[in-house]
Amino acid sequence: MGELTLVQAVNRGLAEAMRADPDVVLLGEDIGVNGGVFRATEGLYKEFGESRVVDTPLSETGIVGAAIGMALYGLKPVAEIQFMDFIYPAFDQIVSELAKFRYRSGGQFPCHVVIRTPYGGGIKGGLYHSQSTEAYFCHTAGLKVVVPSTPSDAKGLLLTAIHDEDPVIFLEPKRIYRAVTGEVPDGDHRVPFGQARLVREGSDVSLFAYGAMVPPTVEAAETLAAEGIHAEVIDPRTLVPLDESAIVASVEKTGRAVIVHEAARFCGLGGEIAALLAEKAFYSLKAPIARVTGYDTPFPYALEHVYLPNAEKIAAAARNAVRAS
Amino acid sequence: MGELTLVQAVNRGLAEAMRADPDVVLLGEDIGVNGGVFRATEGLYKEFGESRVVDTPLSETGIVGAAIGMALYGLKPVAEIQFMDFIYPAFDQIVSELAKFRYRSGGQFPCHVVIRTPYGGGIKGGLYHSQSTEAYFCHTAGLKVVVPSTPSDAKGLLLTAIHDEDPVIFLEPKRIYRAVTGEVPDGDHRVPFGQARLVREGSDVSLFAYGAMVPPTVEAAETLAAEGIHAEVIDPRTLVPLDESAIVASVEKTGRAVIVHEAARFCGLGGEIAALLAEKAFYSLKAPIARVTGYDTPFPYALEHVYLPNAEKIAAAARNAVRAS
Amino acid sequence: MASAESVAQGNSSAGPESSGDLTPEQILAGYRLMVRARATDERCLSLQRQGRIGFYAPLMGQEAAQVGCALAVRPEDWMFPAYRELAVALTRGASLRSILDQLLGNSADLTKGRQMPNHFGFADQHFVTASSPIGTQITQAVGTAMAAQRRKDPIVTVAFFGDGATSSNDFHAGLNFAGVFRTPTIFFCQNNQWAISLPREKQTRSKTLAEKAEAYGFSGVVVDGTDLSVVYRAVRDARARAVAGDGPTLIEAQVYRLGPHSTSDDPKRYRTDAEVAQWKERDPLVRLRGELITAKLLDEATDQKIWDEARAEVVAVFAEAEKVPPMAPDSIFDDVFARPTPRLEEERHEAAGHSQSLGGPHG
Amino acid sequence: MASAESVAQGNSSAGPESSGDLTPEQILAGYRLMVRARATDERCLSLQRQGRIGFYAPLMGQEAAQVGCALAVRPEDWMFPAYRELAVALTRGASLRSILDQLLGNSADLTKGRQMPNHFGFADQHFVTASSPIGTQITQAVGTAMAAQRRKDPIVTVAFFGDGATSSNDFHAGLNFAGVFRTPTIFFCQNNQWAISLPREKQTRSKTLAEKAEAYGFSGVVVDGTDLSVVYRAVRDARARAVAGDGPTLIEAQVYRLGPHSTSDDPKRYRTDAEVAQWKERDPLVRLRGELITAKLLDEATDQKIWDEARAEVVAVFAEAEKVPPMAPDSIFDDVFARPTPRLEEERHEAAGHSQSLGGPHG
Ligand SMILES: Cc1ncc(C[n+]2csc(CCOP(=O)(O)OP(=O)(O)O)c2C)c(N)n1
Ligand SMILES: Cc1ncc(C[n+]2csc(CCOP(=O)(O)OP(=O)(O)O)c2C)c(N)n1
Ligand SMILES: [Mg+2]
Ligand SMILES: [Mg+2]
Repeated sequence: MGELTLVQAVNRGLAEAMRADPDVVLLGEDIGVNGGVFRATEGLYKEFGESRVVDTPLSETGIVGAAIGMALYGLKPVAEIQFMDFIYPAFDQIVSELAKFRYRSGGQFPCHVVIRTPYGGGIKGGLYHSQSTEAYFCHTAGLKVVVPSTPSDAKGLLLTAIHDEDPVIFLEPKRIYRAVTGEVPDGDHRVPFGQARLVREGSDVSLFAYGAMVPPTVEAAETLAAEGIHAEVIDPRTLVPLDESAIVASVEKTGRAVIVHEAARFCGLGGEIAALLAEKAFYSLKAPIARVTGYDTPFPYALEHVYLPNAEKIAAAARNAVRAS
Repeated sequence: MGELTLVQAVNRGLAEAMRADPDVVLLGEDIGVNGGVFRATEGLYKEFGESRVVDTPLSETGIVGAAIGMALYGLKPVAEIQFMDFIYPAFDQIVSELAKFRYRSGGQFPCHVVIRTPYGGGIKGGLYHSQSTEAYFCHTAGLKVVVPSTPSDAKGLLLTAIHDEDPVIFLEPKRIYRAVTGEVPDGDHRVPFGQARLVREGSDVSLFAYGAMVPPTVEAAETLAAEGIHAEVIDPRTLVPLDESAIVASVEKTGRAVIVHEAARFCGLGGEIAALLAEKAFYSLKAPIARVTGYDTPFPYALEHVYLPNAEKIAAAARNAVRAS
Repeated sequence: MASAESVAQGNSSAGPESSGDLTPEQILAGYRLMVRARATDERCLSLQRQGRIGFYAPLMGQEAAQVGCALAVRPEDWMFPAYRELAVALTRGASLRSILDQLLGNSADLTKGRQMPNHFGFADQHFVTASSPIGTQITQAVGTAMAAQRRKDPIVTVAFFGDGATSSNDFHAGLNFAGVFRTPTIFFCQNNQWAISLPREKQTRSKTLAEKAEAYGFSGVVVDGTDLSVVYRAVRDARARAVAGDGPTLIEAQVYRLGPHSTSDDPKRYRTDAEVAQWKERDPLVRLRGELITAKLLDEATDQKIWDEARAEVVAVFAEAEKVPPMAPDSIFDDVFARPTPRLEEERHEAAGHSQSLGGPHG
Repeated sequence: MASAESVAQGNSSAGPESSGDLTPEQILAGYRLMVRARATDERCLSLQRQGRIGFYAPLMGQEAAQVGCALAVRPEDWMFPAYRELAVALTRGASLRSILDQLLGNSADLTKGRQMPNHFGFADQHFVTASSPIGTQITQAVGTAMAAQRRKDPIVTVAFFGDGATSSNDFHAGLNFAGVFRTPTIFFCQNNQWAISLPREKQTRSKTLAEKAEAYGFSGVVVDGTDLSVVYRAVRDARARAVAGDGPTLIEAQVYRLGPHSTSDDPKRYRTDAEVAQWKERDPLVRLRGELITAKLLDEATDQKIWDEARAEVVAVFAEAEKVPPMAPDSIFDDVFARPTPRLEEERHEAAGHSQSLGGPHG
């Protein structure tokens, strides 16, 4: 055990996976000599050399296409996309190829690639260094989508991803890369996919949040507690597969739901969770389902604090839900 | 007026827009000499020549990038992507550039491009000639997303798209390109964005469907009517902007909602509509909200009839909703 | 840009076996494969017209290029086809039955009825299941080559694609990665002069497609793709260089798509009969047949027998394949992931409730 | 691949004005622009360290290339910058104030505080607002050139990009379209030897970047990007060819990124001081200053004055810009569309309810 930041936990997870299995190889832009623009791959080039920590030309198409080819041959490639905002040149490879390889080949060619990429706002990154477009990937059948919110989960989910048999989009909340530290188990610590984390128990309202939205959601829950409102906070951790039963069970208990994400609201994951509840927890619902999300605008720069959900907005939505019934 | 198929109505709309405005230019693969693989641009190369009906090299990146450049200069480009399944090489240009140009330039560089593309299943096209991934575009702030379901709407919405000032993703339900015919007004017939079409009035349950899902939904409504269940059928026509008030108003009346689309369920537009209702029509809802959609698998070939929504599935969901309360 | 021969001469590292030419027996075997492919094409076009298969994209005109290439590589090499590589599959040893099962999407189809016809794949043959998006296999072939490099396996990967695909993103990324990492990859471009309705000269303004390799720091060669032996030699030499660590090669095999782009296409809309007639004179089967007869490796009667057998085989095998039942309806939920998620199991259950809609197409 | 000079000689269609060289006055004006850019760079790096701007990407080392290029085009031509083209903007006549407003994202910023520093744009100067994704401006520049062709406007478009961007999808698509449609486009590649930490030789294995143009059927030229006049001539000639209908040109201006990639980057992690020192000797400002002094167009005192004035200007203009209030909070809902949708109006209303969170960053 030891206290690590989230990005250090990612680094630790990569290093341990590489030590344990020579088939694990990394590829991406500036991940080798430079150690990654966020230092997630710091030290790995030195330890594992350029045949396992591959600095590629500036082409996300090439990175993901090559990673797929490696995976078909039996390696376990972990590709880094420098910012989630720059994943789109690889979008065709991801949605047309990676997501569908096992399916279209009738299981003959499974294709296990992990794509790591930092996502999200709050770092003054403007339109192109802040986006949260997890919904694109969640909507694409054949991809698993993972978002840790603690150092321990970062390592544990990453190791599960690397040992999985399916393609995994691994989204790292860069805003809290260094802002949170926590105990991280040594060794082969794995956090299973499809199991939500109960961050805080409560009986009055369920707050669902993941990634960098967990800290402000917890902050909101604390504010609410001081007012006598007991909010439950649930972090799904894996968006696909989603722990639907934990989500439904929580709302069966509380009767109220607030869903939080940074991504734009329209067709975001919040819509899916709300739909799920409106179908499966319908008779337990006591109040309209609220979403506290990024707005349906591109991500702004100077005014990102206006755009982003925060504890105040989350608490207000929760209060409304409680007052509504 | 005259009876046209849906694809003929598209062709008519393009021809009339081009006659009226020399700034309207078309570009895409096989749209010129060949008249488009679905014949949507039939005859236009002959009438307008190769400077206005541009056969491009095989690059969707190039098609949309070039269309953006044309639009910046003041032309009104209408790009064709041969199948929606092949739009992904252009995804970066669409979501990073086209959707954000006006915003990121503070309004200095509006970028009005129309991207037409046939979408959807039911034509034995398998994984790569059948997909409905409108949710990717709906989730992208800055894009308008349009799906006609009748010949008249096809022409009317296309003309509105070409005269709009914003980027428009214009999705053509290829399954009913020729399967439906209908009266299409001559001349500058425009159907406004953001106004749903009331396909059929009813008081017991609201069925929401667009594009090629409208015919089976109407069929379901007819079956239900024979059983004494009066289903209202609403076709939003434009997914962005979505006519939220028409959707909410219908469910305020009926108390029950079934949402139909071909796209995969998870994070599809159905989730957004359900979320909208769970927030804004909450107190009117009498039954869980149902979604009848494609499943969360890639699109199959031989068994596409298992995958696709049909009248039977839609009617069953509506019956359930009515019985539930 | 070097010619195939000049590149071949410059290559000192090719081992003895790889410098050998095709033996007469091999050429005759190649001819038989070409005939089987052509017989399959002819039959499938007619089956599609009869509505017995849903779609077909013929390769006629490209047989020598495909067979020549496939004969020059080894079983352990990996093939990354586009959707027209039927003769490559046959040459690799894929069974005609398996190919026809795929065209039907029946329950014997290795791809489980998931894809349109022509998109077959055979793991045993290292023949990767095709997809429709143009060019995507190119970067993948490079990635597999990088993996083989890492494992020190002396194999090559071959990416198959057309003239149109040279405009794709993956062509650019794939050749660039291959150049930078000197991967053992053969980029085998069948320039059949058309990308649906777009002629080669409107696809790109470079004089040849092969010269595009120079932009990535390696060589390209143009070969006559209607000549089995010429193609064989070019691929053989490219393979030898690749396994010797001398990097990738782009081979432009000049051929002609004698048929329509696919059964959905009407080439009369965009090209002249005269052009087609001109290229028909260079039909690779006619050419090779002539050479074999001249060289007394083949006589008219044997040739007739080869054709009759090939045609009979397709008819017989298709009749068998047609008897195979369809996939089970709920099989659409398999292979999305290694193991289905709870949601997929729920959807499987949901679908099972709609027995009527499972009955048949457009139910 | 032709050298700049040889291509220039081969060009018969350039009009008289475009064949003229820079006059001494123009060179001196160019030098002043280069000094202004450098002074801005120096100041902005320090402002970023002081936390007064959030980010900065310097151009130092690339001034001659940018000013030389921008002097050779006309006001009606369209510029498609990446994110380092500050000297192009200044040369086009963008005001320093407007540039600094953008770095601050204040309410005078033409891009309305929407983007990170360096991503400015000036419609009046036909200087398209930059975006971060590498290469995307390249196909757009080609599209604008196609539009100008259609309107028969005798203008050119210039796409600016780096060595790293030659690996992008848009480079491939853009140059291919330009070749096929013979668009009046200048592809101006500032090869500054690094793409963040990736050195030029690991970006691609071609000998030069310029030769990549051949793959698209047109010419590329390599020029010394530290020499204002050489760059000027190459662009002038490329422009003349383009407007004469002779198609596009790829120009590789060889320069060096003397500073870090951006204020987030530490180049010591990946390159040696010795390498930087070597290129510092070819600092374009030092070089031009020496030439001007030798030619007696400049003396030490005047030079000092130019520098002092430039530095004072940046300080003064930044002080003004810093006083400008921030954008109104609800401005984030503008310009998503030409007119806001009902949903956006609703969200605007919703946001207004959270007065506290509107108070300031990380509220
Ligand atoms: C990305 C993408 N865009 C468009 C298509 C539609 N399409 C299918 S085949 C084809 C032409 C391919 O030409 P070429 O690469 O020369 O191969 P050929 O068909 O001639 O063998 C096109 C445009 C596609 N499959 N993928
Ligand atoms: C598509 C994409 N991938 C990655 C990045 C991150 N990134 C920003 S600048 C850069 C290097 C660009 O190098 P080059 O084109 O040589 O331009 P330079 O910075 O040297 O001027 C990278 C990788 C990006 N902006 N866009
Ligand atoms: Mg072709
Ligand atoms: Mg560079």
